[in-house]
Amino acid sequence: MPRANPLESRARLVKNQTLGAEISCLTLEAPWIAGSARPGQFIMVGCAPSQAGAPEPLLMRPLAVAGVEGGLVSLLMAVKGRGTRFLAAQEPGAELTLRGPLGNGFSEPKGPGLLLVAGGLGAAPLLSVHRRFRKRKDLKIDFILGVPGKGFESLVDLLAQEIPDLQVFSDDGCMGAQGNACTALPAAPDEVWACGPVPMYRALLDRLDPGVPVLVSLEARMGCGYGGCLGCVVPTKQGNLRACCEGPVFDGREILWHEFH
Amino acid sequence: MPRANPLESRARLVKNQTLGAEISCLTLEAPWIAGSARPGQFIMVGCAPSQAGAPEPLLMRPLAVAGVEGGLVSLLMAVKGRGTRFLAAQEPGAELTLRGPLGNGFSEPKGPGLLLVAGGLGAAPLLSVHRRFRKRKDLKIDFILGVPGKGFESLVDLLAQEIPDLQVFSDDGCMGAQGNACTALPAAPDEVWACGPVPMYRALLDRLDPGVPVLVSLEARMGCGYGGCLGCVVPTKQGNLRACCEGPVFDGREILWHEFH
Amino acid sequence: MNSIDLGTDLGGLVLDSPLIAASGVWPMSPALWPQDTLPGLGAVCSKGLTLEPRAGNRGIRLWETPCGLLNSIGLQNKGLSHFIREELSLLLEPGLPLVVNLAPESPTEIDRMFGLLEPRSPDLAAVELNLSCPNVDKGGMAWGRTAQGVASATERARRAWPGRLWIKLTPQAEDLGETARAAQDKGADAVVAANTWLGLALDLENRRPVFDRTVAGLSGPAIFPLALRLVWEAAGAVNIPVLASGGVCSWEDAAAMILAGASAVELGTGLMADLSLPGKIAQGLKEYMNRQGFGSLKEMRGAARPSKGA
Amino acid sequence: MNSIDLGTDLGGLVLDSPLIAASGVWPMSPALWPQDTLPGLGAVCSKGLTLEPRAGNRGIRLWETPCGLLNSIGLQNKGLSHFIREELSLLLEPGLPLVVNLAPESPTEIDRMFGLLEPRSPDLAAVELNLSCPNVDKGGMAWGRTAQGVASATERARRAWPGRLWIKLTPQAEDLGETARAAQDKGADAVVAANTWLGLALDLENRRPVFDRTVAGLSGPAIFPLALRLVWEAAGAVNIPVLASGGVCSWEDAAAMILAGASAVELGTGLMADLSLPGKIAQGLKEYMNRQGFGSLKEMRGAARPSKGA
Ligand SMILES: Cc1cc2nc3c(=O)[nH]c(=O)nc-3n(C[C@H](O)[C@H](O)[C@H](O)COP(=O)(O)OP(=O)(O)OC[C@H]3O[C@@H](n4cnc5c(N)ncnc54)[C@H](O)[C@@H]3O)c2cc1C
Ligand SMILES: Cc1cc2nc3c(=O)[nH]c(=O)nc-3n(C[C@H](O)[C@H](O)[C@H](O)COP(=O)(O)OP(=O)(O)OC[C@H]3O[C@@H](n4cnc5c(N)ncnc54)[C@H](O)[C@@H]3O)c2cc1C
Ligand SMILES: Cc1cc2nc3c(=O)[nH]c(=O)nc-3n(C[C@H](O)[C@H](O)[C@H](O)COP(=O)(O)O)c2cc1C
Ligand SMILES: Cc1cc2nc3c(=O)[nH]c(=O)nc-3n(C[C@H](O)[C@H](O)[C@H](O)COP(=O)(O)O)c2cc1C
Ligand code: FES
Ligand code: FES
Repeated sequence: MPRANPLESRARLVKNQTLGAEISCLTLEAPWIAGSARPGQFIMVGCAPSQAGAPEPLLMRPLAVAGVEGGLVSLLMAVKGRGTRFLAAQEPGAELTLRGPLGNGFSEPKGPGLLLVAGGLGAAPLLSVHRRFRKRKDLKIDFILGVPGKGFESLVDLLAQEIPDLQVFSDDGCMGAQGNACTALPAAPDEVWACGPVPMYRALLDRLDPGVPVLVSLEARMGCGYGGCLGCVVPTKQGNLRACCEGPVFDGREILWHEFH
Repeated sequence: MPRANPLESRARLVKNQTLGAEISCLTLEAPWIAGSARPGQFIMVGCAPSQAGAPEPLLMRPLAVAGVEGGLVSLLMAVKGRGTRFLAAQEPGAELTLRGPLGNGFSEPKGPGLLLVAGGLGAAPLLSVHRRFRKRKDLKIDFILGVPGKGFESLVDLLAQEIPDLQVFSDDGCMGAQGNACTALPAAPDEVWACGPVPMYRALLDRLDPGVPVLVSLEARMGCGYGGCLGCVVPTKQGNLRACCEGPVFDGREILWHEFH
Repeated sequence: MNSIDLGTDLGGLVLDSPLIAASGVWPMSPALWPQDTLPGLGAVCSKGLTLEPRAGNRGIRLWETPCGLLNSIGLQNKGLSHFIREELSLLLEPGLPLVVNLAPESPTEIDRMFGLLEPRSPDLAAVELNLSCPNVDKGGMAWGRTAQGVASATERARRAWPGRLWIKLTPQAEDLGETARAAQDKGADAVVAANTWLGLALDLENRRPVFDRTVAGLSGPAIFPLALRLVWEAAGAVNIPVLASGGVCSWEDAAAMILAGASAVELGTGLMADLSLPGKIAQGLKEYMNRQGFGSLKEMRGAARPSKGA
Repeated sequence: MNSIDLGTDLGGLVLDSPLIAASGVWPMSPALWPQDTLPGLGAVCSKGLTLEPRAGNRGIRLWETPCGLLNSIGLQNKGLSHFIREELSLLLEPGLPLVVNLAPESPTEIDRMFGLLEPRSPDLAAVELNLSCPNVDKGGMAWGRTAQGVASATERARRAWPGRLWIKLTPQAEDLGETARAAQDKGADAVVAANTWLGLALDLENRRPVFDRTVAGLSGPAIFPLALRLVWEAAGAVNIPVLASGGVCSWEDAAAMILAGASAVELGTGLMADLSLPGKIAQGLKEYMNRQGFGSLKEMRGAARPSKGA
């Protein structure tokens, strides 16, 4: 009755591509994840050097699956603190511990339209949505990406290559139009899936018609990733729910935003 | 009045040569150490990955200076636990933190004869003695090296290349003669400098005439390396003395061996 | 060597392995159990349960520290009745011995909670009475700090509960040996040494404590040497089995706990960092016991203590 | 920004920097002082001194743990008279304020030691009375565990000593706030929170404790969240200055200690791992203060406490 497959295993880093100073695209050989991950699911990545001894940093880092191809899994990662700095410094051939796939992920789009709204690295899970569903004839996907500005050029390029009609906004206008991901929302999208910072979600929910379904992918500090520690909970109308099990994708209108740290 | 030079600095690893599975020869660019280190002195080497965060492992590892050449310092290191494993895995170009030179080191040999007795990696400081004094015309240096056997071939080769009359003993007889460093001690050497495991020191002191001066280089767990923590003391007839300041080189007859752990 | 038996006898309760998933780190639904973790595990503990449902604490609940983890979960759970009705049978299905961790908030809650659980007592390996949670206002650590507090809570639980009763102690006790003895004197079947250590983290940018309740509980490898000392003290103070909890993340850590006198070893934060930890520890322990000539855990237990060792 | 002043006022004693080399990690002869460490340091503490010379403990004295260090030095020192005669003047020469750490073994030794030191009182920044060494049989931690013990030792010291008197507390106190208050009530000028945490290590191959005295004191980053909590408690309990000691190894750690209420920060194990730590912390603190708009350490001190903060 326990989960059928092993959750955790070592995986070889196949490629580590630098997208500007503070963003990396990691490609890992992890067939057990690639074979089953749904868009919006994530994995935990170990960031402690493998020399025996105490793991430091102790906790694995949650990162969204940005794409799968054959047995390969790709991640789009901002370099923030010591865990992501460690990962960004790894060279191809290095072995990392991966746990996953984790979380609920997005469901099937209802169609006929799907609007994806990404803020910064929130592009990662939405890219995997786009990659999965772009070929569906009965679905029209729009993708809006908002970025702060300088430093995000390569990320924007990477997405623009795959997504011809990508709409880009930047705070300073240096890429795409000036503004943010919510500057030019369509009047009445059929459905919105979003990933980005909390202020983006609030703006989104403010501006959209209350009837439009909005799914958001939330970031919370995680301990285990598999539903054991209750460290990752998000305040919702249904109570405190685990971002690693009941999430990270939630109905945006169910979140108690004023309680969300 | 404090020590004149900085003790600690980052140094670039220039070469990391594998001598069998469990021994490495590290060459580091550390002019401030190379310029002043005496044979028998040692350095402390940081073994924590440099990603910001808590240092783990916490303590630096003491390693004898095995040689200096220009601004380069070389170390001969057995891979034991997590610190030395980390060091052995570093690639040229890596930066390591070095502290030193530390300890008293050997004094000037009195001559005319000097017998060096090394057990295993105890060869490291004695190699630097040999390198320093081999050209002195008034000094006849003999070098006995005892090794356990398999795995030490490359170390023996490295020493034999530099020291034509090196006398090698191995426990199983697979290199040199069968026996250990004390198997064939000369009758009455003028002076003996030794570095190796404690049982070797005890055998040495047992077998040598009580009139022969014997200096030994001792290994003790170290915290600071600069005389602050008193973690490294060795029981001697003069009381507990710091291996990092009053040692690591001691008069072998002054050590209270039965109290030495 | 794989023939070495890791079975451990906890005062009549025999587990196949001394390794137990600690309270608060293991999903309450077997559908979520990572199968990586099962080989090597001898039992699992439930999340700390209260009489009434609890939403747990607000704000940040986890904070990483050097080799450690601060947590302030605050006993989020759906309440004991819901547990008995909806979760207990499911948790028993996989067949792993189940320990239920109870965190009453008052003396009368002790009576009521054990009363509710009593009919299921034959199904449970033990109840672990949590007198040590640092993250709640009522109950928890307040009891565990003094021998008197532990004595009164244990006595009350003992009267209400026919099954095995373990007392989970707190490192914040004035004297751990005393609290362990108090538990033993009042009829506990085992003590668990111990829960998390009270710590603090500050948010430098916002100049305030990271956690809503200011303090939080420290776990993980950082506390291992401290927890080992507590196990040493507890095992010196009582004759009932001592279970170790604190920072174990390698077979060496587990071996040290057993040599210090532990009959079983709980794995908490270590599991978060490595799902295959139980299997690795079991393997490492067997190899170690083989090298050292220990025929059983019983022989190994306490072997580093002066009374028993060389 | 480098104009930001890191000066701190410890009840009338003004130090250029709040960073102090903690007792027991700094050479007793300035000839051995690593100059890397001096920039940023506001004062240095002597090794713990006893009335009679002490050889210190036998056997292994240091043991590395996850992000931590266990030590059992056992107050090796040449005795207070030798210190006064041979070492004190040398230690004063470089001009850094000097704190003398005293570890009496009995009440009468308190009188005698402060008596011996009294003539030199004008030369010393303070005496740090060590009621917290875990590595000796007499004195040390035994006093520090209870408020009563701290009160009686402090009272006796206060009578004998005209200079500044700091009391170094132990984490093994039943209640740190109480011991801090006891020190304040009996006239201490400051408290130091705190010394090392009691831990244990076992030698698996030889099945015995690593340390001759079984237990040892844990220091280093592992204990930082615990030490920060103690500083928080102490600063909430007393009005006299609180000095922080425990696990500081970055400017962030030092900043957290000050935000929690510390007036100065001692660096122990952190120095062993990084000689340039004081300089790095000083720089990091200045940049932080600048970003946050703190004009002085005094403004910053305690700013994360509810009474003072936003
Ligand atoms: C479900 C999920 C998916 C994510 N997907 C991506 C992604 O695809 N690309 C990407 O760049 N980032 C993603 N993040 C954010 C990413 O996990 C953090 O940036 C990362 O953990 C920071 O670790 P660090 O060691 O660099 O920072 P540190 O500040 O050193 O981390 C300290 C601790 O805080 C946690 N933490 C810090 N920031 C965050 C955060 N924003 N969210 C969650 N935990 C945090 C860390 O995991 C760690 O436990 C995701 C987060 C979640 C929860
Ligand atoms: C003055 C001196 C010079 C030395 N020179 C050399 C040398 O040239 N080549 C060489 O191979 N080895 C040398 N050693 C021994 C070397 O320091 C240890 O092998 C090394 O510290 C082991 O570290 P680890 O992390 O691999 O092992 P771990 O077991 O993980 O180390 C844990 C802790 O114990 C300490 N430790 C473990 N073994 C020893 C030991 N034998 N001596 C001192 N501390 C120890 C470590 O420094 C560390 O603090 C020297 C030791 C000293 C004191
Ligand atoms: C996230 C988390 C939640 C916990 N919840 C509980 C709990 O509900 N009841 C309890 O008795 N202990 C709880 N604990 C304490 C653990 O069971 C364990 O005793 C402690 O963490 C020390 O062990 P470790 O270092 O192996 O984690 C929790 C610990 C963590 C980290
Ligand atoms: C090797 C060593 C020796 C110590 N000696 C003393 C001492 O003599 N007197 C004392 O009061 N504290 C002593 N301490 C405690 C430190 O001063 C400090 O309070 C403690 O280590 C915690 O701080 P840290 O984590 O910064 O090291 C010693 C600590 C270490 C590691
Ligand atoms: S991260 Fe542990 S329950 Fe979600
Ligand atoms: S290692 Fe600190 S005094 Fe020698």
